[in-house]
Amino acid sequence: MNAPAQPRRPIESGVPDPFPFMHPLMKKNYGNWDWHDRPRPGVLRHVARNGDEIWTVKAGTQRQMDVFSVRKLCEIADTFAEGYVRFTTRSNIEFMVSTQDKVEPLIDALTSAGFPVGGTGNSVSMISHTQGWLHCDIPGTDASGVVKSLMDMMYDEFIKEEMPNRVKITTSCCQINCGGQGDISINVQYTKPPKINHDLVSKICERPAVVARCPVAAIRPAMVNGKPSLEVDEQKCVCCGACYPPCPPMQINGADSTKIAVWVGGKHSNARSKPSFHKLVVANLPNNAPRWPEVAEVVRKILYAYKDNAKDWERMGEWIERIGWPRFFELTGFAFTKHHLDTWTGSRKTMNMSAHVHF
Amino acid sequence: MNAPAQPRRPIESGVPDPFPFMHPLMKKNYGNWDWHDRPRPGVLRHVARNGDEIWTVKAGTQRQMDVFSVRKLCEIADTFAEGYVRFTTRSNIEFMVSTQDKVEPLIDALTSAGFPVGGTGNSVSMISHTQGWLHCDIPGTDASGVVKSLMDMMYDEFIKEEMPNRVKITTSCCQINCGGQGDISINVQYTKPPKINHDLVSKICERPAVVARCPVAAIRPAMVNGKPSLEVDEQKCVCCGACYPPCPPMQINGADSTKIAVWVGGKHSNARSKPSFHKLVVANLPNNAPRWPEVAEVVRKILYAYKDNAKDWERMGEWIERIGWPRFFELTGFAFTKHHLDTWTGSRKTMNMSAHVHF
Amino acid sequence: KHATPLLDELETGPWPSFVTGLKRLRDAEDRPFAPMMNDLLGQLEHSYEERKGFWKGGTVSVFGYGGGVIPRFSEVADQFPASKEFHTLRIQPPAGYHYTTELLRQMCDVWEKHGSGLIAFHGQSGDIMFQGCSTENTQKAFDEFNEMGLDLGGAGPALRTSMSCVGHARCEKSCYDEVKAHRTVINSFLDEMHRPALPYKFKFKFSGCPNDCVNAIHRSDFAVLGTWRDAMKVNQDEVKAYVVAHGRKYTIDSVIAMCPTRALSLNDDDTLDVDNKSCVRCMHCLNVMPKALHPGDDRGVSILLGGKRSLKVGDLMGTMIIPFMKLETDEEFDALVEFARKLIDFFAENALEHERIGECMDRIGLPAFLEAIGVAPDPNMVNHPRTSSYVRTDDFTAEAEKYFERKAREADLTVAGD
Amino acid sequence: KHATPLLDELETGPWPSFVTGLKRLRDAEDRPFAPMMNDLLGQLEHSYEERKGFWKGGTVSVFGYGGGVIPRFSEVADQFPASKEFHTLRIQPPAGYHYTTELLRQMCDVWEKHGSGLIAFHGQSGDIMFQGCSTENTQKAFDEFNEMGLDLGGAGPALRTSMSCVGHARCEKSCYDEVKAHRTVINSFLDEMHRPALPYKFKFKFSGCPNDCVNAIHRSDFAVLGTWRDAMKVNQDEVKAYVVAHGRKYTIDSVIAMCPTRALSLNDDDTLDVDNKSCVRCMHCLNVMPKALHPGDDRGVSILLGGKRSLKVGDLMGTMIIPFMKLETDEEFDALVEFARKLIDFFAENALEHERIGECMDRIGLPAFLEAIGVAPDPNMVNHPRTSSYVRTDDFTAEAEKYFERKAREADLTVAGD
Ligand code: SRM
Ligand code: SRM
Ligand code: SRM
Ligand code: SRM
Ligand code: SF4
Ligand code: SF4
Ligand code: SF4
Ligand code: SF4
Ligand code: SF4
Ligand code: SF4
Ligand code: SF4
Ligand code: SF4
Repeated sequence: MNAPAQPRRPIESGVPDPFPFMHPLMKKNYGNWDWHDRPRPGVLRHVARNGDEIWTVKAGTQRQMDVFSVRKLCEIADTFAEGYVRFTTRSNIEFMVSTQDKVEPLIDALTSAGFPVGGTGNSVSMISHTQGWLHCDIPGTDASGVVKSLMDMMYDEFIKEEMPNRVKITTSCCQINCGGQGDISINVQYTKPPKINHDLVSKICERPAVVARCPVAAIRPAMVNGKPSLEVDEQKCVCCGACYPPCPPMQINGADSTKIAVWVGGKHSNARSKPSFHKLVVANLPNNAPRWPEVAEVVRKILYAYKDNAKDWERMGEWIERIGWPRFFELTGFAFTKHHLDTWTGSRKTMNMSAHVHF
Repeated sequence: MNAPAQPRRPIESGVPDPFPFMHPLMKKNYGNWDWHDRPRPGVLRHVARNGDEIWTVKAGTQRQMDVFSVRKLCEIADTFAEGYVRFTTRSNIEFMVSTQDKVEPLIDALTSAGFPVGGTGNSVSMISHTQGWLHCDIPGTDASGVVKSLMDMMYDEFIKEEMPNRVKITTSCCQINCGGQGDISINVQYTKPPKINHDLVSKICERPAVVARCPVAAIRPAMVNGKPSLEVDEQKCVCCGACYPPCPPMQINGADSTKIAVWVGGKHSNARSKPSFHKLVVANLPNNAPRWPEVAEVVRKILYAYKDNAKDWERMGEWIERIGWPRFFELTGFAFTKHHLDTWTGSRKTMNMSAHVHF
Repeated sequence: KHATPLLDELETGPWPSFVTGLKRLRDAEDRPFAPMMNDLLGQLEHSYEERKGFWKGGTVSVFGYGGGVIPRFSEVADQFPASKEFHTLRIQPPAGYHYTTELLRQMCDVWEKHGSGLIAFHGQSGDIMFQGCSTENTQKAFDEFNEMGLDLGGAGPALRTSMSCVGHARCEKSCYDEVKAHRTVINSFLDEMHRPALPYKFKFKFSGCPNDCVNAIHRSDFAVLGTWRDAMKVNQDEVKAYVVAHGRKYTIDSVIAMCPTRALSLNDDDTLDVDNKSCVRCMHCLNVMPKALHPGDDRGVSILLGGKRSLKVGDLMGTMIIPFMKLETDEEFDALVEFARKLIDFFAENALEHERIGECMDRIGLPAFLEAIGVAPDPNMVNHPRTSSYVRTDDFTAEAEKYFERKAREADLTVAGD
Repeated sequence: KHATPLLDELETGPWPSFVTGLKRLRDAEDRPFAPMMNDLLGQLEHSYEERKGFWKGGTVSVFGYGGGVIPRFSEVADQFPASKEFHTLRIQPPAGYHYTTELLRQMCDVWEKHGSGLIAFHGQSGDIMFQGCSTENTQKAFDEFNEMGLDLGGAGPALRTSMSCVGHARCEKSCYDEVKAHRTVINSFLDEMHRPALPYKFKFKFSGCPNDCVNAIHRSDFAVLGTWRDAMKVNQDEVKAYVVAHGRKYTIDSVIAMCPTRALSLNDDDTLDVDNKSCVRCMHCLNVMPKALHPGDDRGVSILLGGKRSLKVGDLMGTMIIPFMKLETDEEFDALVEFARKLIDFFAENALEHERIGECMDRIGLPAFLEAIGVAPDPNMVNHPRTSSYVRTDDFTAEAEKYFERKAREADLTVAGD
């Protein structure tokens, strides 16, 4: 590698202006939309105050895309749409067209190219996605693989709108939880304290930094075999894995430790109920690559219990609030254990301090 | 005093059986009541499954009663009722009669003897009551005096049923809060750390016990003037007064420290919303014996804001939840300050972590 | 007689005045307590002037008991010598606060003879408080009350006097026999009441339904509230009558929309559609329509543990620990007593000094607490399962197995019991 | 080519397969990235076998910037040498994720030349992630992107890439110009993004209304959500049409009874009665009836601070700190930037290392935090005022005076502004 003769100074242009890339009707009616409806799954019609209409066709992608897929989508956009697309918060792609007659051919083109049309309204949208074994330096599992397996299982629920309300699912490949909260969340859950590789600690870890990361002060500096290392109080350790990123010798991953937990009832919107965190349903599921069938089965049970029992507009957590957690565990067939009782800061406020009971 | 020759052994009889003292109709229909209504304020009619009816007339008392008042009530019970009474959770007295025609004469007798008839349904009932200067060893104010002053002010609301729902008020003469939670609570609130009488500490206090009582670990053993005493970290002290009962030299009471705070929205019932704690409205009100006019004025404002604005069946706290705290402070004219922001354990969960706002 | 200009101001206004009462006692010059009440008024006036209390504690008890009397000695006895001792006897009332005039008069008689003539119906914990007794007379007063069938209540680090609502005696909402529960439980542990030896106080309270007319959830360590498991009873004609009387919009806004779990819907023909699986037994709709709606037939109690006021950790409400327990047969009442005994034993052995059971639960955490008292985790105990991933779950599968076994056992039992 | 039997199983099923995509790249033998993608697939298959990741971090950046590249070096480079370096360039997309096919194709061109051919639209923080670049090519790829008008996003202890919802561009619920807010704010602090020097990461997110389509409350330190202060707009004819179409019972159960604050009532003539003072702008009724109901005219934003994921203290959501701020004129946008600057400065000066602003708020307490950033306490910041009496309130009256003065000033301002 030759050092560049004259290093180029970056142009600190920041967030690009989107107007040059925005569909002309969106630009024209920017801030002046009036209402919308969903003529069919995967299709939105937005009507502006002046009567202008824009039709959106939404399709699923694999997020981590090869350039060939991207070019394929561009080709479809140029041939059947009007050359403008956007991606959504959940890595779905939207094609905007100005007349209804362009909708069906576009749908056909997408479908035959293998991109499912759907993800609108009360469907199951694409799963929020993290890095996993493909790129992260600390992952317990592979996000893309889990997502692919689950989306295959829920394919019909993506292309239909038959859920009581939107279903927003997330995955995370370690407990840091870059994927965030979801109606259903599929996250790595470590089940054992880290095993310490003492030989490496002294070489590569800044010990005070690691000690500071532990949420329960379970890590102490210690001399092991005459070398400065660390030790973990296994009684205290809550197996969160927070010590691992700053200190890879705190080996948190392993077949007996890296398990998967499924959570429900996280919600971001402020509609009706306030935003909420997801709650534990099942832990200790096997990290069973390449298709995680046990995880898929748990998700399926939850999803269809919701589909069959919730009322319109109830999000997952709101449905459970109404019918009660006892009934949720009954309907889904999962066990309620001592691990479902919160023990973290503020847990007193999660207790039922009332005579409100569900039978 | 002569030592008794033969000390008498107590009969450990425990809780007395109430059936010998229960109105015959209540005994007869024990567990078999069907419904009730309130023909007028202060009067309840309960109807049994077999059609039996019992009429209850309810009247206010001063709770701390002289035997003459008690005998007067007995006289009324014997003459106008049927010789049976009960007291309620809030020190009101109930007379039970078996026919409607006994109701009016009983009301007249009570009223002319100075016992207000009311306190039923959606009225303001008697204030829960503690000991104060009359009997407690640690009081900041006199509960009975505060209660008398407030009940005078709210007399009309006791004998009428014009509130949106029941109003349950409590007082407490120190922060220990024997009076408990209420729709409105009038409690002593200390505003300064205790002043330590060092001469006395060494004589009468078990220092480790006092240190252990402090919720914020603000008390340290210390040597003062060569004698073992205590010292308080005034930055930490939350002025709760918990050190005072075990150690009277920790003088928490004083004109500049013993103030009164008014709280709202405590609720015990499980009706609609879960039970709740009361919330701070105003602190630092003067402890202005004998009639506490400033306190009465605050209570009056709150009470009538509620009366004028709440919907039927909304308890104080539920009304405020609906209209929002901003509007509550607006309607009552009180200030919202940094002291209204909770700082105690679990306070994070009292924050508004949503976009739900009231304007 | 001491001048009482400040207290006199508390004789104005329509509400019955305790000051007037105190003066009546002071002025009853033929009675033994008059001088004591004169000085009591003097000391109270002094408190009103100085805005300070002047009592201190001490030790007074009756023979054979360690608690139940609240001793008060005056700090200003030199100025007010006749009330230098002014103790309170806490006496347990009949469960549900039922009295005949005869019983009340007998009490007055005793208290005129040995006490101050001042009685409070009732203290916040549920005692009749006979307030104002000299050390000398304490035993005499107690002996006479005790002979009448009355007993001292609790004080200090002990089981405390309990309360139960009027319930079965006059309330259509009552879901169990409160009197029987109150008496059976408390009378099983009188030793803990009379000879204080617990880490701190321990209170039971009994409410017949979730309206909780004795404030059990906030104010007791062990709250027993009535509830039911099956469907509520609906009289659709009475529902329709209610809608006719109050209007549709009003009915919807104040019944349907106020149900906390949207378990109610008004049908287009003005009948009520109740989703009993979603109902949380809050009582609201039953309260609004007492003629139309009633608790179901499969009644029992819920038990919540750990309520208390603010010392040390801040206020705590009781936490739902036993969502449902039948309470009809004698065996079922025995089971309640046994559960109470388990709790008291746990408390005696595990709580720190001056720690209430709610604080103890918080300190050790709900999972450990449940394990210690042998109760299986139940989703009704929490608002929702954990939101924090900070927990070691390597035994999750084993714990889940326990749950499935338990459920299978319960299903069997249900079948067997049918 | 490495055998990938496990990954092959991810090519079955109807959902687009990332494995098929990776193989397309591997098989594009005319392209420079084919060998790298062969070894990448090999390493990934190895991960699937071992159920472990094999990447480690390091340091890679572009000239002039300290962040924006996520370096990845293989731990199994001996087996898979061609993908031994596999860094990600985080590139900020146009606000609102709008693209022309032309722009997308240009990006592909660059990435085929210098990178792996693998692109993610988008990362959870909102970046376009160009994944898989050697150390050598990182600068080259960036230079070309940068010339196209694109810039790197954030990484490390720095301001991060932001997101805004589609909003004004295509949504009737949008209450402010998200593009302008997003660009104005982020582009004011690019130094904090490109040269990481904050205690830890700091994220902004922009949603046009409380539906929060970019998850701002949970996932950003500084969440900006649209809202309105006046009455919502109601088209009663459309309401009636809705009731006709869906039925009364359905409308009541799914609109009226679902309003969180009982602000809605259905009149007997099927028009809607909205109590705007009780409405909390949750959006539910507007969502259900998009033709009938719309936000009011007096629009602006709410700001919530402190959302983050679970490290150290557990998950935090943003807390409402600015209930309302107008955001229409340039001055108002400047005021938003100034407030953001105040927050970033506060964060830079007061947060501990690796402490997010939400954790810092919790550590010092809301009162102290507000004082530090010069914001007056407002009841909209809390679910309810304090329930704990453990607080020193001797300056309560002085604090109340401040409130009354402020209110008087605001009233004056309102009058003056009218
Ligand atoms: C395109 C997108 C915004 C963007 O800039 O990319 C978007 C667009 C719309 N959202 Fe959203 N939301 C989008 C992500 C979200 C998210 C975030 C997420 O998916 O991670 C949320 C919060 C989810 C949560 O609460 O956990 C979100 C919560 C909502 C809600 C509230 C639903 C609820 O009842 O809780 C509405 C209201 C509604 O459903 O009518 C809404 C409504 C809408 C509307 C109807 C707004 C409008 O009038 O145009 C749009 C229809 C989209 C559709 O496909 O049905 N959008 N929306 C995002 C599409 C993501 C996807 O492909 O699935
Ligand atoms: C007599 C008494 C029980 C006793 O054993 O002494 C009692 C008796 C009744 N209560 Fe109560 N409650 C009594 C204290 C309470 C308390 C505790 C207290 O006052 O400290 C509460 C809890 C208060 C709280 O939530 O903070 C209480 C919360 C209720 C409620 C729930 C109200 C609500 O909407 O939150 C109902 C239901 C209702 O109003 O229909 C209720 C209903 C009733 C009914 C209608 C029950 C019935 O069907 O007979 C009784 C009518 C009484 C009346 O005067 O209107 N009772 N009730 C108590 C009278 C106290 C008093 O004199 O004011
Ligand atoms: C007399 C009474 C107030 C009244 O006028 O009604 C009362 C009076 C005292 N209470 Fe109480 N409490 C009384 C009911 C309560 C209640 C209400 C209840 O039981 O429903 C509570 C709240 C519930 C609870 O148990 O937490 C209550 C919570 C306290 C506490 C705080 C306990 C805590 O854990 O937070 C203390 C302080 C202590 O125990 O150290 C306390 C302490 C006291 C002491 C013993 C003060 C002391 O430490 O020296 C007071 C004696 C006053 C006296 O001279 O008689 N008192 N106290 C009530 C008892 C009368 C009775 O036996 O019927
Ligand atoms: C790439 C991405 C996941 C994805 O595939 O989309 C990601 C990947 C990583 N995140 Fe993240 N986070 C990503 C969005 C998030 C989000 C979501 C968001 O921004 O909306 C969160 C939750 C919100 C938040 O900020 O808390 C998130 C919370 C974290 C945390 C926990 C921070 C906390 O305070 O709790 C860490 C750990 C840390 O910072 O030490 C983390 C750390 C990481 C690191 C840097 C792991 C590490 O410490 O070495 C990951 C690098 C993976 C890689 O190889 O590229 N990531 N991370 C997302 C960024 C892409 C982008 O720039 O667009
Ligand atoms: S969730 Fe964990 S493993 Fe996955 S991308 Fe984020 S930091 Fe990496
Ligand atoms: S895994 Fe978490 S709790 Fe355990 S030692 Fe590491 S940082 Fe501490
Ligand atoms: S509230 Fe305080 S002062 Fe009043 S009786 Fe109870 S312990 Fe005594
Ligand atoms: S008043 Fe309360 S906080 Fe202050 S020293 Fe005493 S016990 Fe501690
Ligand atoms: S608690 Fe229930 S059963 Fe007891 S009196 Fe109150 S309403 Fe009746
Ligand atoms: S009792 Fe309460 S929860 Fe049950 S249906 Fe009636 S209002 Fe709803
Ligand atoms: S957040 Fe609101 S304004 Fe933005 S896209 Fe979603 S619904 Fe529309
Ligand atoms: S926006 Fe939400 S809070 Fe406001 S009226 Fe509609 S449903 Fe109720």
